[in-house]
Amino acid sequence: MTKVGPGKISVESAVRRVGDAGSGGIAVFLGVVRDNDRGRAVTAIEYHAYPEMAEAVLARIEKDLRKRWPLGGVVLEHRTGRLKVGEASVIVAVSAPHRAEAFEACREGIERIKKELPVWKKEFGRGGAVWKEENDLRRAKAPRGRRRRVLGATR
Amino acid sequence: MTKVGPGKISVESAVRRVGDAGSGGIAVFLGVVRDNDRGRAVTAIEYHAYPEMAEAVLARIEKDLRKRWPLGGVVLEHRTGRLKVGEASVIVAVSAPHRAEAFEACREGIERIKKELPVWKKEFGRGGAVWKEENDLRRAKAPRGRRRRVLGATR
Amino acid sequence: MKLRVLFFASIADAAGARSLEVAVAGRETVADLRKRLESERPRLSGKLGKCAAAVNTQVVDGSKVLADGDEVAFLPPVSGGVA
Amino acid sequence: MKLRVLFFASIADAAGARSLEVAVAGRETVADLRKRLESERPRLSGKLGKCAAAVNTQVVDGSKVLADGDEVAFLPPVSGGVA
Repeated sequence: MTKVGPGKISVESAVRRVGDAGSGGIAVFLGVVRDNDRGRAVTAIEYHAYPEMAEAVLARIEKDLRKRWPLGGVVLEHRTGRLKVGEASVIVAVSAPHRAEAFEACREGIERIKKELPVWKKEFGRGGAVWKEENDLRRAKAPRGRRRRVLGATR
Repeated sequence: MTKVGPGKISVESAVRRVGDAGSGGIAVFLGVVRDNDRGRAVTAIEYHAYPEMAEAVLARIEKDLRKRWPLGGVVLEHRTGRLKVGEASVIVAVSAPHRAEAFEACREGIERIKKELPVWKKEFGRGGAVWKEENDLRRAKAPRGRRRRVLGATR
Repeated sequence: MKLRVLFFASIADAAGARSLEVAVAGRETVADLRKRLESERPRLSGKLGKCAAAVNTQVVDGSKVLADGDEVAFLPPVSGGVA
Repeated sequence: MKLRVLFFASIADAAGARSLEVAVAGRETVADLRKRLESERPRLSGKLGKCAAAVNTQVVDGSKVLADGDEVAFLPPVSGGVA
């Protein structure tokens, strides 16, 4: 289950939705707005998305995680709009039969979101607002193409 | 914050309690009762603890995690009593400035609980109830002793 | 033929717009469009080269040939998720 | 001198009790107590050797000498947490 939008993130709801009778472990990661960015005071962050593409990217990440690990449920959500310190901007929740699988899939989920999701943040702090632009999407795409060629030219 | 007892585990409450203005990431692991154990149907699990010792062990684990990672908040809880399929038996929640630290500390927390916490489970399923006895506490103790000697004889 | 062009974050600020309708006369690639937009809008000059481009939500490279009705997004480096 | 002895899980079932008050005449180690309890309670025979022992919630080895008022717990392999 994936979502990109202004609604508040609920960890309770995410955990309920990934729950699955065959799963013994649930791993959750929440990204929350910090009061500083490498020492610079931060009072709020505004997240802007390209929503249609972001939904497609989250759906692809969910599909890839499910291919690699035997997951019960998957929740990937990114919030948009202006968030205060302490509010959650992103959640990755997965359930799996055993804890190792749950941890690995959860970690991979957040790493891929960070590299691939078309979402941008504007940090508000002393001295005004700055756009943080960090991960070039052209780099995120390259490894997948390369891997595919190695595995076989037919697909 | 640590707890061993019959109260229901609330992930919402755990996340709120580990929240910290300087932390950008919260990692949570929940252990939940599965409907099977290596293929054998399970309908419920009863968790029995040695409560005074379990509290002391959780407090020591929290202390060790805080020594190793720059954590904001830590919640370690294990539930006791009879749980149905889908109910959470254990939660580890930590907040940290960055995601890598949060994931590593959370993983270490659940591994140590599994090896060191004086809690026993009785599985109910087809063919009655069986105690699952898995990790010898004498093995859990040895590596700490050895490590201490290597680091210096004064402590 | 017509395209819809989308800008985000600092690029939307520089362009003064989040989206544009753009008419294309002949065969045009993403790289051609990038060049044309930069020359038409001096404040974008040098900036679109730092952006990935997506056509209809798929990241593409500069050689991609555009078709009528395409949605072309210029995507500066992303910063979603977490610290 | 007196000890409080605790049993858990399958060991409590075998002992038929979760706790006992035990009187000790002279110097006794954890290993001595283990042996004595096994010989007094045939259903525990061979079982306490599979248990770790804790004195006042600290895991100890068999050579630990017991003191008046100690709480001695016999702990079968644990199984908390998760699958």
